[in-house]
Amino acid sequence: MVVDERMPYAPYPSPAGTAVAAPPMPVASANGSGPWFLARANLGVLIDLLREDGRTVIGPKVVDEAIVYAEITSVDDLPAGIGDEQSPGHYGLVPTHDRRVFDYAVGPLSPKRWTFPPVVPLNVGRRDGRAVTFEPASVDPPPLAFLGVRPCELAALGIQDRVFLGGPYTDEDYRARRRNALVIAVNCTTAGSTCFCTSMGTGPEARGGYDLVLTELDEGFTVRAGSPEGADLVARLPVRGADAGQMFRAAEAVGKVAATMGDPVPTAGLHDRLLAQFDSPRWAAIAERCLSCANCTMVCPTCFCSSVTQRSDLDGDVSTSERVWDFCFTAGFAKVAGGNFRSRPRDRYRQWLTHKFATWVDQFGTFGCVGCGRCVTWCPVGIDIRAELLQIAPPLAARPEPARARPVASTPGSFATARIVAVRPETEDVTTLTVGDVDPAFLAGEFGQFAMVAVPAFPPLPISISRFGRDTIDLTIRAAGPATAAIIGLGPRDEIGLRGPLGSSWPIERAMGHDVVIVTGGIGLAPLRPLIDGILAQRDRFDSVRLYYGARTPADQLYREELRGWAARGDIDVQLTVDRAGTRWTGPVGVVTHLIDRTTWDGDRSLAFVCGPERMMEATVEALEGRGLAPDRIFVTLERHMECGIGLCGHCQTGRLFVCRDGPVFSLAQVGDIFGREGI
Amino acid sequence: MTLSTVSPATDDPVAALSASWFGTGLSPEAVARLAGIAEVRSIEAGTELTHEGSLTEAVGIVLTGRIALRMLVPERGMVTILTVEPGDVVGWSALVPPHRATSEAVAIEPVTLLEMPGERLRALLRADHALAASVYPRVLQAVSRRLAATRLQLLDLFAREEWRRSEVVPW
Amino acid sequence: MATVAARPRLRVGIVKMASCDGCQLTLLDLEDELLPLADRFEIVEFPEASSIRSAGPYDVLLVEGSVSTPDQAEEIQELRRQAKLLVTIGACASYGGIQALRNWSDHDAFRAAVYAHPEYIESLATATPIAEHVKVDLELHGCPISPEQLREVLVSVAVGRRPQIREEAVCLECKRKGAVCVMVAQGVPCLGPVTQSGCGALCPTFGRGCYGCFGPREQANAASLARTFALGGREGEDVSRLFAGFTGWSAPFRSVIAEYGGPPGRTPDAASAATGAATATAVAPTTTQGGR
Amino acid sequence: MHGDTGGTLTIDAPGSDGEREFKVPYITRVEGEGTLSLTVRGGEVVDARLKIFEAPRYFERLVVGRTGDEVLDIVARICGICPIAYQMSAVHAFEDLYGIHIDPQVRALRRILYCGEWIQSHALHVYLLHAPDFLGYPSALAMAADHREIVEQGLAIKKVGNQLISAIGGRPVHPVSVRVGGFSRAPRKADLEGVRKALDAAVEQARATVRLVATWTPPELSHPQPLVAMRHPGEYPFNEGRIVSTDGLDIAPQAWGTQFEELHVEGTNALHARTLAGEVYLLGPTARIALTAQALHPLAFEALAETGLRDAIRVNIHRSIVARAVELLHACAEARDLIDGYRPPAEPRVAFTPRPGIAAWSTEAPRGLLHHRYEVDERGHVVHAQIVPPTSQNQGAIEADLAAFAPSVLDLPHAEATHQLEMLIRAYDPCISCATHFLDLRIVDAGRGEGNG
Repeated sequence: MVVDERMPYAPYPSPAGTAVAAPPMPVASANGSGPWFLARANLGVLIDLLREDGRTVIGPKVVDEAIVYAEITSVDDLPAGIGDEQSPGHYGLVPTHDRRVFDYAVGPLSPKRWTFPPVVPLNVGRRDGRAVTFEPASVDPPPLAFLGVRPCELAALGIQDRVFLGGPYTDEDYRARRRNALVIAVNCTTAGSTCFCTSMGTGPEARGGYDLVLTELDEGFTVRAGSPEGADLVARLPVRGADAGQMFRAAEAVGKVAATMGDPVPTAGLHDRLLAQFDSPRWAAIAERCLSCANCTMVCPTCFCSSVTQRSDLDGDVSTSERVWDFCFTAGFAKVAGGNFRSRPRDRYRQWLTHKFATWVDQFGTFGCVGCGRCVTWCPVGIDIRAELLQIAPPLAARPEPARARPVASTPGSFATARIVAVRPETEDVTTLTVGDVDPAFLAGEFGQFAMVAVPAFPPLPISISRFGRDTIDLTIRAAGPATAAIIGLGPRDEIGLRGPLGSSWPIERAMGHDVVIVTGGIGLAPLRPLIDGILAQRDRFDSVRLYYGARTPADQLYREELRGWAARGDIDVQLTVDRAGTRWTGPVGVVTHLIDRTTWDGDRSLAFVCGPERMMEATVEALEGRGLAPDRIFVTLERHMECGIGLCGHCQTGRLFVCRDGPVFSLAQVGDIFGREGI
Repeated sequence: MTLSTVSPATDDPVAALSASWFGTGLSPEAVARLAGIAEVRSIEAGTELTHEGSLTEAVGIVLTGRIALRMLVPERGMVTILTVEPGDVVGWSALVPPHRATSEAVAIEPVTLLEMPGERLRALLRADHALAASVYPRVLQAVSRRLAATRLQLLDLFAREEWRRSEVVPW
Repeated sequence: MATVAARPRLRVGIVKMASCDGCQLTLLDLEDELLPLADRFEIVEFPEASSIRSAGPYDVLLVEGSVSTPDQAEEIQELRRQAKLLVTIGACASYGGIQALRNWSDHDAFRAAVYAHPEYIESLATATPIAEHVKVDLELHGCPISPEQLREVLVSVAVGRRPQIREEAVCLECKRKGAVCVMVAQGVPCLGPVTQSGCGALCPTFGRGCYGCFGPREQANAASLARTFALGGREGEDVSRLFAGFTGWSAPFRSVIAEYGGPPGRTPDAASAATGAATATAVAPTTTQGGR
Repeated sequence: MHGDTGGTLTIDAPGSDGEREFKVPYITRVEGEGTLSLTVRGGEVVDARLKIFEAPRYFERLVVGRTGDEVLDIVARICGICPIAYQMSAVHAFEDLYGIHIDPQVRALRRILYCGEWIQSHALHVYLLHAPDFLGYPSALAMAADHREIVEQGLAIKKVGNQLISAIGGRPVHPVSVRVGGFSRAPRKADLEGVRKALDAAVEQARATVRLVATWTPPELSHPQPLVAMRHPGEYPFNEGRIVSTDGLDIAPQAWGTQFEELHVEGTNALHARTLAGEVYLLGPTARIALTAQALHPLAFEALAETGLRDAIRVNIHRSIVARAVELLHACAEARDLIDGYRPPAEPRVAFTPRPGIAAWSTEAPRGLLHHRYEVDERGHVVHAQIVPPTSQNQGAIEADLAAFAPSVLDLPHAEATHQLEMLIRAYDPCISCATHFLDLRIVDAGRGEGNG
């Protein structure tokens, strides 16, 4: 479930020899890929070289009071000492008081204009008596060289590559134009107030998809090659190896920019959060302001929609077809003979936003947004999608999302040490450890994920994370053998090794605006506790919430104080049962299903999260399906022998799934007939 | 500690029966006939309804409250093995020879019970096959559900449960 | 498909109500295709270009101008009866045109302000779109209309298909052309986002804001755009004047104009009406025309 | 009235002293809707009326409360054929009041723009509206059947005019770039390249046009009238110069109101312009050729000389087609020269602050002198306006010519006579849409038997 819908590090490989999205070349081959240094005075040489090669150079130029992509014939065309100021609905040029030429954020145009032009001829249809012929338009785009392409724009090219070339059918016009374009990127050493590439994981540093990438310094540019073509070009440039100081200052400048942007659009769970809000009243509120003028889609470097138009001669015997930019905001776009599927602006805006940040993921595996901020700046009424996303589908308030960090320790063998800060016995044989000094990746972990926990001489164990604190995590462990005993036996200030966070998580965002049913038994409550924390932290985002918890005996219930506290809130229906009890227990006795059987709530609007022994889950699933919950709305966990935790050791393979990597949380639909089947 | 919702107690057997899980789906005639021999009883917490092994005099349907079914386990004393929750049947053994209680039933909360004397109920069902045909399946359903649940309990899942644990015990 | 020869020439009429003739002229401005068109269409009524007069019937009747005299109100009814296909051409015919500004004012005061002898003036209190009087089969927007769209209509009629006229904002043409948004980059108020395309985003590409001569596009959110103008620090009348142009009488623009205090110079308006009337009725000869 | 056909003969009721009335209930091939009614008694014209039923549009009132720039957009809509003329008179009026000095290149652009309008307007009239009268066709489209090459030549020249306007103003009808202080955007040299090439051909075609129309024999008429036009030392009049006349008048372009006025004329319901001396006068190509031919482009001057018709033009309005053709050539040739010398201005538009006062100016529209006068308040808003188009000023001259011309056609078959009378009116290229807003509309029903009672 932990899909990172942000741009992958390497965009979809382009078909062209050029601009293939390779990750930065390893330092080992630095001689082949740089970094080199190009003196400012020699930038013109680069432009001249490209033109000598017969390429039209498309680069930044001031036109009509904005820095746009246009043909560059000499270095003098570049916007030396000119920057821009951007805010929602506003754009303006400002002097930068230096000689830098790339000291601006993106302008209204992007390379899309050349790789996916606004108007492209498709064919000429002819009719002669009864005979008809259609002659496809020939594509022979001129060789181009894009200069000054930003990391977010590289990502956008990657996305359009995926759209136009990544499927069973491809767009040959796009292929031809893309193949003919050399891409010279520039890392961002400045950012506009509307930029948010850090959130979308596309910048401010180029990660691939370029032939050359420059980073601008006062005295010149550091240069790296990302393709053989790029390397050839460098070989003809008056460059020398970049010195350590230059490399440091380049890295520092880019790092500073990243810091200024922060993380305005937390993307964790955004896909699900947004899809849960189809009925949000917010859409109508936005439509009050939205002009449905389509400017956002036209300045967007990834939007790829179009329509086909005909122009025929006076007899209708010869007609030429063209493909023109068209977008989900225009009237004709969703029109059929019967009417318009999206007649209201609110429908059109919802279509756009949910496509960009949710359904695009389902279609193409990444967000349709690269965080360039154009749609914010160029919206005539200044609608800011960053703000709208926070309004419509806010992230979990429980823990503000820290910038996503890859775990330090993920591969078997590499463990990050953490220190136990508290030990709390839950039952006779269950103990909760509170662990500090953990890898920040853990603090950013998701509800339901687990950690591989190790102490020397014992095999590492997968332990679910039972709470995410501000700077600690809880691990609830049941003594079941020497290793668990060894861990439980530790005390405060003792250290342990941690790997993770690993595995999938409960899709809490999908539950927003719905009823929630949590059914669990025994220590299965541990991996669900963070989910309950998260729900209670913003209770109003969910409708009714029910917790059914079964334990062996009253004494085996975990977190007893918290259970009482939750029940006392009154806004969550807590039902407890035990398998057996002494005479002092006046609560229900029996299995959990026993509690569900005679209830009267309706499962249509519910999502269920189930964790416990597989047999218990089977019985529960039956009861839930009896309540009308569909398999894709029931989430269960699978328990298997897990060692590596990353789907490489094979232990936990179950059917087509690796439980540790694809799970342990699955929707019932996902596990299908594997669930409850013997011997798999 | 449970916040379970229950249909409000009523003294009218017909209404009470129709509102219960057991009564829903029975024809009005059936309900009427059963109600004819039924009465709503209020029971204090702590009251013992049956002793293990004793004759079961009545079949009851719990309207509100909770009844514990208990057995005496040597060295462990009385153990609650199941609770009968609102809507469910207590005393089904009154319908099945030898009509002896399989466990002790104790009200652990104030309980309202819709009670039908075993003798008269049995006579009624013998005389009216149509009624019998609609009543017995319900009784069976209640019993089988209880049986299935009991099996799960027998598995003692949580005791053997190895949640998120795949520990290889080193020799 | 049959060739032209086989196809009967369609009878086309071009008539005008209150207008400047610019839209009819657009037909003559199809220089390269005017004669080929004439081969395919029998132009049976085109007073601006021909002495031939006809009473119809017409296969296609192009109507320019808005209804602003009692005669025109009668005439349009008869013309509708004569026309198989009635196509209005231009902002006057579709929205009343610039002369519809009088619809906000007290007609008598307005007339008195302009004419020395208002009692002589035979005109309706309002200048209104053709569609307010008869069923219109198609409206070609624009002040003036786009030659391309006029051509498309004639071709589609000849070929027998539905005309392909895009329903979209001017912004789409503007961005397709690669123009920089004058509103965002220069703070120039522009009606492009709420205006129907067809002009080729003329004004923005010529460095000024769109003044809406093609009229509101479908779903035009004029209220929101007006709010944005107001936030930009304009006073009520300076917002309404932006919408009170050649298509100001269209519903979406009309409501904004009303919300921001009506069009500039409307009557009753102490300042201007008084001055106008004063000069109109003054004695000196130069002022007898002055008032007009 | 769209159903009416040609002229009709009506014999008056017995007992009246046998008078004939010629009516052209709907004058065609002119801008807008007008009607001619001419009453002849005993071989003498007793009443000649050009009447207009074009609907009123209240333009002088529509501009009240508007800024200079808004006025430019609004007054253009008075006429779809000469919108630039209206923009030019208005823009110079405001710039004169605000003390704006425009860039020389902006001045050049405005002349090019005006050339464009003259070219398309003159080509339209010469080839599509007027030529059929000489060649005997109801319309240019009908004429094309026998003289396709002539019509195509006319369309070709007209197209160049439209291209010029489009290159500078965006579109041929109601262009958008003219602003108080200059232009909203000045074309780059490259934007004018296409039309510059086309002008070479256009100049030749315009030359041919002069030769062609010179060969067409017009109806006989010799009726000189007082002429009024603008004159500028060293250049043919467009936007600047002084108002001069054959009677020796010489005044500033702001001063029209001091020497001319529009009056109610006894016995008619139309307002006519007159000199303060009460004279009718004639504007347009005829007047310009007569008063400032020496300022013509050498090519045009030479072509005019070749025709040897300079004096004939002066006395026979039917010859105005030659004058128009000569100006067509002038506009093509001058536009070509101006484009060759054009350099984009540093700033297409100069900033200004409005000031209250009277903004008045005159320029030469294709049909003649066009005068604008605006009262402006301190906010730069118009409080009162006066617009005097050429056709309104020609009104008197047209009727005078009708009176002079009618006797020569009385003996012709009625329909032919009526046609010749309509021809005469067309020779003025009257723009009734322009004229409308000043003409009294009481006679809107004139076409329907008015004069019978």
